[in-house]
Amino acid sequence: MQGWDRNQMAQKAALDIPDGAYVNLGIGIPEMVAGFVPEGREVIYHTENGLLGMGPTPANGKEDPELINAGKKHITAISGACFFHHADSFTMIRGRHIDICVLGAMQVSEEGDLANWSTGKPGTIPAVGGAMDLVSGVKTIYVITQHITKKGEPKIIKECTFPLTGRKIVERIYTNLAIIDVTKNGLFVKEFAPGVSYEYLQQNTDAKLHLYDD
Amino acid sequence: MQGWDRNQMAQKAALDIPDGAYVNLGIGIPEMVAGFVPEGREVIYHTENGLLGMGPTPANGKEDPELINAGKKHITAISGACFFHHADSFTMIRGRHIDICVLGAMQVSEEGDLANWSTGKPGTIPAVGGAMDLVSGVKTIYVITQHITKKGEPKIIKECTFPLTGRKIVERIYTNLAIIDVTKNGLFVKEFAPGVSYEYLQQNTDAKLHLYDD
Amino acid sequence: MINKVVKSAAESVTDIFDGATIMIGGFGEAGSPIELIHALIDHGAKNLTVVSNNTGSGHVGLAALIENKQVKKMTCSFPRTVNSTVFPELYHNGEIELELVPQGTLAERIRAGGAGIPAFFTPASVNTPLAEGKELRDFNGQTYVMEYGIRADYSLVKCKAADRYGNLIYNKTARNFGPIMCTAAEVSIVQTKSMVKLGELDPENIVTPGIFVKRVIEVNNPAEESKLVSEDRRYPW
Amino acid sequence: MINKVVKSAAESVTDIFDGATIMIGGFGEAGSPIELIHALIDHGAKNLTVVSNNTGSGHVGLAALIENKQVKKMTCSFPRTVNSTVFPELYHNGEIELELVPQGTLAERIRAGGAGIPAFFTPASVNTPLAEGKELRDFNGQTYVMEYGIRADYSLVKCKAADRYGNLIYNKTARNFGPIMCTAAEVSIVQTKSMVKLGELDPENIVTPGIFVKRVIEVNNPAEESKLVSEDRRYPW
Repeated sequence: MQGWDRNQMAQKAALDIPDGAYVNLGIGIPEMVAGFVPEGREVIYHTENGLLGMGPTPANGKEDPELINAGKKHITAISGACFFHHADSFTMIRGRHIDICVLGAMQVSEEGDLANWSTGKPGTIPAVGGAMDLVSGVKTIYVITQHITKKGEPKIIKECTFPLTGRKIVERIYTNLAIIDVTKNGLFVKEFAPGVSYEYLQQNTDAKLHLYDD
Repeated sequence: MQGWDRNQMAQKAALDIPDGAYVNLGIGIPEMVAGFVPEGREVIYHTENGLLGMGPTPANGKEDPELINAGKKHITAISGACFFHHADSFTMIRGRHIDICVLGAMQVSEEGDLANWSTGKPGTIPAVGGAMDLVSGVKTIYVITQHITKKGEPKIIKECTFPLTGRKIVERIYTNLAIIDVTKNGLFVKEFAPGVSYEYLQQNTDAKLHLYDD
Repeated sequence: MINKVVKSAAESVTDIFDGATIMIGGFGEAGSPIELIHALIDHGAKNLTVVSNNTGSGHVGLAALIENKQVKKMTCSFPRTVNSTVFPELYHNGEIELELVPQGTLAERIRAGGAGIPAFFTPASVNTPLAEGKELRDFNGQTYVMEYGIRADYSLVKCKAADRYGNLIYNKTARNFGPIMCTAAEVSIVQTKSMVKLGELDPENIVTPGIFVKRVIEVNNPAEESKLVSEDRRYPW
Repeated sequence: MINKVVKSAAESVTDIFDGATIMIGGFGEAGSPIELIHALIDHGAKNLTVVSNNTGSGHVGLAALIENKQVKKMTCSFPRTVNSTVFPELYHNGEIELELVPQGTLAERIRAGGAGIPAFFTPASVNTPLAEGKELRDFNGQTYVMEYGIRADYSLVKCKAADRYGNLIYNKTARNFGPIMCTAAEVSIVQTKSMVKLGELDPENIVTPGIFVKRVIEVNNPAEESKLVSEDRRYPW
């Protein structure tokens, strides 16, 4: 059971980004979201290394090693963009000026806890980057992730077993199988991927899933 | 007994400002110091309302209402100057980046406490401006003041009776009668104004004055 | 589409509510958004808490707002200046509250509010009456006082040029509190001497990124406070 | 006369002492002062504590400094990146310490150090292992963790243009940590792509005021780290 592919997952999240939003996109599937925002919506992308108004990947040969995003990839700057230093960049994040952040996840709990920076296993080198600042400062946190791990283990679970990035901060989860809202009353399925049944989804989820029409 | 006049007091302080210093000058006699710095010394003046590289008063008719100093007087900017906002300006002050601040005083204690913002009398409107930030952040604090008040009361005293601006922060006092160093061992007279005797100076000072050759 | 341009100063302040906290830019007359303040006088919101370095001069701008009895409390560093008579009179009569804050602490509190920092420590005011009743703490052998970040419902700011995203540049020492006040308010309202097309401001030189600005109003020929004061003008005219 | 220009990178780092704390600008290769780092390798100071967002790539620049066993401890937010093998190896062998700090907290700690703020509160890392053992405190119903300002003995920074006062401008996202690191060090050492005459930089557009800079070295054609890494170059050459 595949459900949506990566492009479709990104597209689903993109539909929820309103006109005029200030958005920070994480590395991986999250950064694909920008490519699917419907026409007619003007969205401003923030990258925490110091640019508001990130544009698409530059043409081959037009890369500038001093114009990169938080994932260290070459980018461009749109008309109306601006550059700033790191303290000002995290003023935007911590000060609740950014509307939406879309992040990847290793685990999400039914209360909206997120673990996405470390497995906590001895011997691994922890690396956190801006993830903790983003989840504690951005107004709305969306997660995009495969529904289960490559080994088949559920990633949406009652309680995270990996070290947390932040507690009670995820608002919505886009997976290859469904879109799930994190609410005070638990996880609610907002949309099923084609061919995915409630039973199948629940089997692959280690936390109770509710339906809105319950 | 007059001793030095205001220009001479400013000139005495100016001699102690070394080449390359970053300096903040208070309102009144302190701001006159800039006019007396010996030629050949390049000194950069900071004004806390957002300019590093303050130049002299503009020519008549050349005033810009948006180019003023902390005393709200019209100024100019030198070549190599830069503008910045208030938080950055006080980063310079609080972060110990400014070398010297020259301030006026209502009272200075023998331990180097300074009172220069309020008499503390009921009914007066207190106004502090940047004085407390300056005395707690600038590396070296100099005071320029008349030695006694208009009523003839000493301003250099054992303990300040007015509310403090800062404690143990004044390094040197330039008055119309003398230059006095504030040291751990008390007040030491560095220089007498012409015609001023030790006895006369001590009579007009409410704290013990020492001589360096004691 | 993002377009933060509002047609008039009046329209830009219409939702300011009684009891709001309002930051007002400017140091003396430099950077004071006089047309926005006058629009707020016309609008009439009352019981305001105003955060601004000074209390205005003469009977225009911030002084006129205070004179019009719209301000319950001033948070500032220097409430008296030359030609400042309105605030002192109301203060002596007990008709306005004053929270006196050292200038650098005021700037840092505003910056902290905008940056999501609820509190920080500063050496300024330790051993003075302005630290009385506040939490003190030693770090590396020196004593500091804890101060809180400030946020506001609105900021009124003046700048030199703006685009439709709300990107701003300022003019000389009129920059002062504008950039930090824009970060610290739910709604930042900015009057600009000129509107420019998107892309005209060099992305390396933008001082206030548009994310911190909600509304922009073009005021091509702003009044000069000092001229109005010397002519003894009063607002409302 | 004020003239902060130093003739060579070698001369600029000659007083860096064993055990010094050094901030090194850059986010990935953007803004990394590679010539200054190589001069520090030649100089040989040891037991350094380095504050930098990453740990370098390949075997040049910061990675080479680490590989040369000059670094006792790294304070950073993201110690592994593509092509980053030097730090992981030493870390696994217990030959280098790591203080992991969230990126925004790292930036704010540096900014606080430069601004004379000994400590502040942030929401980032609360409820995570990175807040363990740290002081927590509630403000307005939310929990924050107290973090300390950081200062350094030296900062090594790269910029686009500088004048003899040490006024700086940067290039695009190479700005990143440069401006705040210049404020937080006793001695800030800056390599610039070009020296310009005093007055050539517009006073409205200067990003780092010269007061924060002690030494400036012109490096017209700085090496590109990613090119050196792709060519598998190693420093010392």
